[in-house]
Amino acid sequence: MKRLLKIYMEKPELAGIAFLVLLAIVFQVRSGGVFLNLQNLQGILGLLPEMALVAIGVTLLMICGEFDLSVGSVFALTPMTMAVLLEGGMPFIFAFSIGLCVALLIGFVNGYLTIQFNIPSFITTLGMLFVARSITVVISGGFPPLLPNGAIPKWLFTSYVGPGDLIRMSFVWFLAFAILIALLLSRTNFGNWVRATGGFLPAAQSMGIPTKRVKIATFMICSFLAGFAGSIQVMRLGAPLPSIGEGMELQAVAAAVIGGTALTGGIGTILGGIIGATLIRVIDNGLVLSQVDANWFKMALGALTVFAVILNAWLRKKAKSIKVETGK
Amino acid sequence: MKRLLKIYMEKPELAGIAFLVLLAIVFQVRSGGVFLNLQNLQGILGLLPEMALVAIGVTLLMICGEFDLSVGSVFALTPMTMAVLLEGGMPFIFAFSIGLCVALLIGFVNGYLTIQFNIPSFITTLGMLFVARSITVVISGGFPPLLPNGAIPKWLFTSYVGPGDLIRMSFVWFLAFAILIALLLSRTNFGNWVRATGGFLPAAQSMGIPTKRVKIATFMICSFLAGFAGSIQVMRLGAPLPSIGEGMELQAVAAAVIGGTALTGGIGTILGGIIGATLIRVIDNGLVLSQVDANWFKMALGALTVFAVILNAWLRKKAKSIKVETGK
Amino acid sequence: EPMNIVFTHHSSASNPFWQAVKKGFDDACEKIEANCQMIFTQTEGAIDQQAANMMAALARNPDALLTSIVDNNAFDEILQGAVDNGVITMAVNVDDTEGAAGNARQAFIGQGFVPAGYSLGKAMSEFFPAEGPIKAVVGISAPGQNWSEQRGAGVMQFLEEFKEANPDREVEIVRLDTGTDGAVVAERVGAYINANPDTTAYFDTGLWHAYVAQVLADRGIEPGKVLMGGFDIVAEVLQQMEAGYIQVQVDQQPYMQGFIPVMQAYLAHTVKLSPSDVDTGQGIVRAEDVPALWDLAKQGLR
Amino acid sequence: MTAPIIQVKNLHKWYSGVHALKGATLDFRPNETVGLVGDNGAGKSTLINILSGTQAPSEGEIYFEGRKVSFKGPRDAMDEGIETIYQYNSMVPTMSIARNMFIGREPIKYGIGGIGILDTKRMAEESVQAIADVDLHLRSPDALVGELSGGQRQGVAIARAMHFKSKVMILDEPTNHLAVKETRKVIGFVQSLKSLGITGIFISHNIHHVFECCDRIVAMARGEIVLDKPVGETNMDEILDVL
Amino acid sequence: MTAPIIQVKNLHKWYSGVHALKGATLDFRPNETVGLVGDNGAGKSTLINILSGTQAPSEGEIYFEGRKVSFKGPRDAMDEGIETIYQYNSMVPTMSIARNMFIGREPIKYGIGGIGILDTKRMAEESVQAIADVDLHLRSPDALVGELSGGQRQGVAIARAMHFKSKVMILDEPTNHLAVKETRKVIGFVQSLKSLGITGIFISHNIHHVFECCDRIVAMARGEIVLDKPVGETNMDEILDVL
Ligand SMILES: Nc1ncnc2c1ncn2[C@@H]1O[C@H](COP(=O)(O)OP(=O)(O)OP(=O)(O)O)[C@@H](O)[C@H]1O
Ligand SMILES: Nc1ncnc2c1ncn2[C@@H]1O[C@H](COP(=O)(O)OP(=O)(O)OP(=O)(O)O)[C@@H](O)[C@H]1O
Ligand SMILES: [Mg+2]
Ligand SMILES: [Mg+2]
Repeated sequence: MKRLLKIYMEKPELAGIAFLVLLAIVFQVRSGGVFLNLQNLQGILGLLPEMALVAIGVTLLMICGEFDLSVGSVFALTPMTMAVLLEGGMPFIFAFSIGLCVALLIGFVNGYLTIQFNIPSFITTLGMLFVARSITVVISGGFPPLLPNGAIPKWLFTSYVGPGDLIRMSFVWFLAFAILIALLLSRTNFGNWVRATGGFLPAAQSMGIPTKRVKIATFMICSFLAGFAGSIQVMRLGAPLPSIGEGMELQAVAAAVIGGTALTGGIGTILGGIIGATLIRVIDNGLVLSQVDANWFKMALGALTVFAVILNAWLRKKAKSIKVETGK
Repeated sequence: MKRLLKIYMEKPELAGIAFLVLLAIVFQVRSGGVFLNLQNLQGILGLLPEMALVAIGVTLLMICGEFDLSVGSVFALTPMTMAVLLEGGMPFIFAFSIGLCVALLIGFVNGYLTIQFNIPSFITTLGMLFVARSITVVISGGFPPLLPNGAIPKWLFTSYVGPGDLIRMSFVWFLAFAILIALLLSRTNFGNWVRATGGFLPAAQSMGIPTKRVKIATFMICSFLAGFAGSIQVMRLGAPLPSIGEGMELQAVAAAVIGGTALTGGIGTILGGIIGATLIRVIDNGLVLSQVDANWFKMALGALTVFAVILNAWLRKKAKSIKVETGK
Repeated sequence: EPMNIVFTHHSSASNPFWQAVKKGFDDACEKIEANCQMIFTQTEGAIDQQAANMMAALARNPDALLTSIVDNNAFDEILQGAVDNGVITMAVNVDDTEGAAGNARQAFIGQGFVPAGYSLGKAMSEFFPAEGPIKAVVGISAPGQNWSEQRGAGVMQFLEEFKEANPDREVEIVRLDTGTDGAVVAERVGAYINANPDTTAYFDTGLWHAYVAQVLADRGIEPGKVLMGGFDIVAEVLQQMEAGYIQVQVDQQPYMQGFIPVMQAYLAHTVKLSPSDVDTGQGIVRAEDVPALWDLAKQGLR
Repeated sequence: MTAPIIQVKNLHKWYSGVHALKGATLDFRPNETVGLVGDNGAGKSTLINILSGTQAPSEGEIYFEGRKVSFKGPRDAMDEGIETIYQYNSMVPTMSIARNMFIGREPIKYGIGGIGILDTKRMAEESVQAIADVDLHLRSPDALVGELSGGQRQGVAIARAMHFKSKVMILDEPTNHLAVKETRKVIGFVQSLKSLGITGIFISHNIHHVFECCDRIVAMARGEIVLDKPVGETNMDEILDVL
Repeated sequence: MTAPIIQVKNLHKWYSGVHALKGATLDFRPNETVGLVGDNGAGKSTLINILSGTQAPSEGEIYFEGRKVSFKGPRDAMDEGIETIYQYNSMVPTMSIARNMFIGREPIKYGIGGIGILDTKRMAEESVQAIADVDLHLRSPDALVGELSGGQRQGVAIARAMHFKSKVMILDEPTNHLAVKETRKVIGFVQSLKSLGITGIFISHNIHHVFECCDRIVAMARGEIVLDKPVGETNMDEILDVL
């Protein structure tokens, strides 16, 4: 029993879940029962996939020991590419594919520059943040194109499904990707390489892992997911604004860190990243429902975020001090 | 000769300077001789201290192995506190001091939370970014208070001085702080502790360095400099805007990294951070003067930033491959 | 010799409103064959960056400087210097709240933030239900940033007056930090309306209420149940106005704001006609105006 | 005499500002175990790092089984059959013992293009076995390497190399941190290389150990090879003399 | 018999899920050199880490010169006069040798409140001297520790400890990675502790070395102390037996 408790409490995701439950109770009370009603859950779950997909990619990349600050820009560029092509009359499937290829290409360039010149990915992707945003504005000519009516298979991406229309199709996609990437990380040799590369690069290299290719692949996955998430958002909102995703870079990293991913690489889980993203969205939503004044909103947001991580650290410390031999 | 060249080329700041010279030439030509004229240099040197002071603090903190994302918010909060107090009739010297104390306090809180709960400073200071910005807006009530006429000793902070009125007093302050902090880092035992703490924390701890106190002190220095820089900007503009310094967090880190500071801590110089900040300002200014189209502006900015770091990496690699025994 | 004209303002390149201004600006420049440059900031509302850009641009000694004056003090010294150097200097889009008295600029083309907010509130009040309580939500897109705070303040100023004028009605005003990301705004305001179904009207200080409309439509809430209004015209806004979710929109005719000052500068430069104030229109757009706007919007003219 | 399996010709290595290897020329014959000794900083690790592909030589050539080779990375060397225990840096502290054992050579079930599902059961079993083979007592293959004692960590590295034994086996100070029993195991393993038909390169500062398990002794000093003799033709005093 | 300088009573240490030290009780007498031996993972490093303040015990007491002490960090232990060479983690790779030598104890000119200008000249001179004292040949005190070979790094750690010798000297496997000559120097140094009036705790897996320079031998196994005898009353076989 004690032993189970200990093993359980040591998982960094757990603190996140505990905090989530705590917040849900507080917000449910403060909002007079609105927080957990169907419509609000619908709202949270409808938006979650977009943020969470980006967080998954960033988490994976951070486990591999690298940063990606350009996710926000890719989040805007991919659907913008798609929209411009759609407006030009291209069928959805091609336009969408080309958009995603652009995302992959950006991921590749990020990875290639970082590795080839051995420079910090912080800089490469910060540069890319500007470059990709600039391209987005340039190809849109400054004016967001309209998505032609009926050009998008809404049923495949944004329609409501499930009991009580609780979730959207985007949630299904998100689940699929989450499971896929989580399995990739924990059950395949590729995942092992990612973790080793981020955990201690010299060891990974000397054991013959193709660390360069692993990193580039991870950059590409991260970019791809950001592009996919951006496309879902644009399909849901119906309009590709060139400014979407601004400021997302820090949020995604925050989600990963809240979920227990180490900034230095090697440590973290996909589930953690998802929980981090969920926490950020729930805090945001709950604060709105609690009618926090505009000027104080950011304060509450900042304080709760820090508190989530403090709680996490505290719980793990407590768990560690339980004196049970776990046989590990 | 070869040996000198090698030692010289291995310094990370050098590449920055080389790139700076290169850029100056390019911009001078592209802008039709305007770039290096008195008025423009005045402009660059007038703005530089603000950005560079923040970069100095962030560089020092990064060498100590920590992040500060809240600098932009402190940059706004300190002068706002000062302005609100000035408006309330307090003499400048007290208002200014209290403003700086607020900055110190924020640095302390950043450091204390990070160390006490052993959480990443990325999160603590990201939370503080929101909290401090929120406080700024709250105390200003959303609208900038007026700086009472004559309340500020302009001659001490923002007046032009020097031959041809080339620099402002703020530049003198900046120089003083830069030299002070550079000496602190390279010539004192405190600097040794900072570098050791960031270089390899377990070793620093086991050799008896009070790493916690060193980190907190460094957080406070960083915050102080950000607050001071913000105050200078507000005195120059004459208006304490609650929104100044937004987005500064990434810029300051970028300046440090361009100047050769490692994201992992332990490596870097103050001069490097200053050169990084100068590069960022020069690129920005030069692109405006080169009349780059607005939509392409960010692209040029991003590309040049990345290029600066690539050049840096490349030069050092070349330097390393020069086969001379340096006796080190 | 072509004229050199520089336009600096406080917004970033991903803002469609300013892209329309840029179009007007560029078109006008082409007409008079001037050498023109519009300088955006990196982040939305960065006044310090705008000041830096202005200083850099002035180092080139342009013939005319056009700028938005979003703060009463920050640009005073710089603009005074420009005027002293004989640069034709005009405020566009936003002016010093003290007008000509507060600043050295020679003329103002556009409409201020506060009046714009005020007229939005006023236009919207025509749609208010005849009786019963009013619950109005003002979404401050960027707390602390001038453009957003002042527009919001204009709206609230009207609402306060409305409240005084109707002492028998219960008027509640709520300020929310809604953000500048369409998806986030939609989610936040959507959640709020969900929790407070008695909300009468939502005012956005930008154009993000168009996405709120999407969310409402999604939820099957019929148009008009929550009144909505905001600033600037883009395609989505027109769509939602047609759908009936948005009642009132303030349009300051960005194309005109880009075009007119160039012409004025041209006249001032060539024949020494001194620039004069131009009101680019109260610019209140209602559903019935939409069909006429579609074409213009597509061309980026409105 | 058989043809050498590895030939090293005039190998130089410059680190920035340091000339660490000054023209080393050396042959390793199949099935032979060479003891590499030398002062601290003599260049032993540098030499074997080049042989195992973790560092590129500044100058000079390497022949493997008569073919000229140039290793782009450790993978290339491994593919040729060179297995190395490094002095440092061969474990990822944030990963479990079982995962560390198989890093880069994970057994997979159903995979395509080299990527596939890990056979975790086999990994656990084989790593337990491999560790038991070096007489190490560890709690579980799921413990993190970062939480092991110095000797336990070294033991895992040895176990891994013994498990994946190959054509050539390079051991850079493998007995550091090891307790008496484990040290004996390692010596025994090096002695057994011959019967397994494996070429061995054994670096140690313990001359007794070197004499115990090597056929030939190579001594280095200041980046150069200063002595190269079969064990029978030299003795401890001569070695200690040249160092 | 003199009063013990350090008394350890019923010391326990739990790492998360591992009971690494199970009630160790032990005295160290002034001027005595104790050899600590034991299997890999026996808990030797854990014990001395607690004595040197880098880790906190989960249970148990430590008395120093009769006073009960509880070290909050390595600084506290240093202030009492306990100087330690750790098995790992005692050098900052990104800093120069001279700076590493004096980390945390920099000589300063004109300082206030403990902070002041470094006396770099003295640091360079003294570190050159200290390194020469262990027979190590290094290029310059300005070389980065991260660029040294394994043995050179260990040598610097030894040189530092010898330079700052104190009341109690703890050495955790100091001879690992060291070449023959340097190893002899270290053994000689440990032997000389007695004449300097310093108490020594020497951890090693080389029983010969332990017998050569210690007065008393303590053996540990699985977190417990299983043998504690003066050198004269035991022999190598007995020790090897209990391990
Ligand atoms: N990365 C590096 N940068 C600069 N110099 C280095 C680097 N690595 C090693 N050296 C230097 O190269 C020389 C040879 O080092 P090497 O590690 O090969 O020695 P070694 O013979 O293995 O010594 P040891 O027995 O101490 O392990 C040493 O003088 C060392 O300082
Ligand atoms: N940080 C840690 N977390 C969990 N367990 C640990 C940690 N450090 C050490 N241990 C465990 O504690 C036990 C004792 O380790 P310790 O380092 O004291 O052994 P040691 O006697 O020094 O061994 P060696 O001779 O190999 O250095 C080992 O089983 C080890 O796995
Ligand atoms: Mg070596
Ligand atoms: Mg140990």
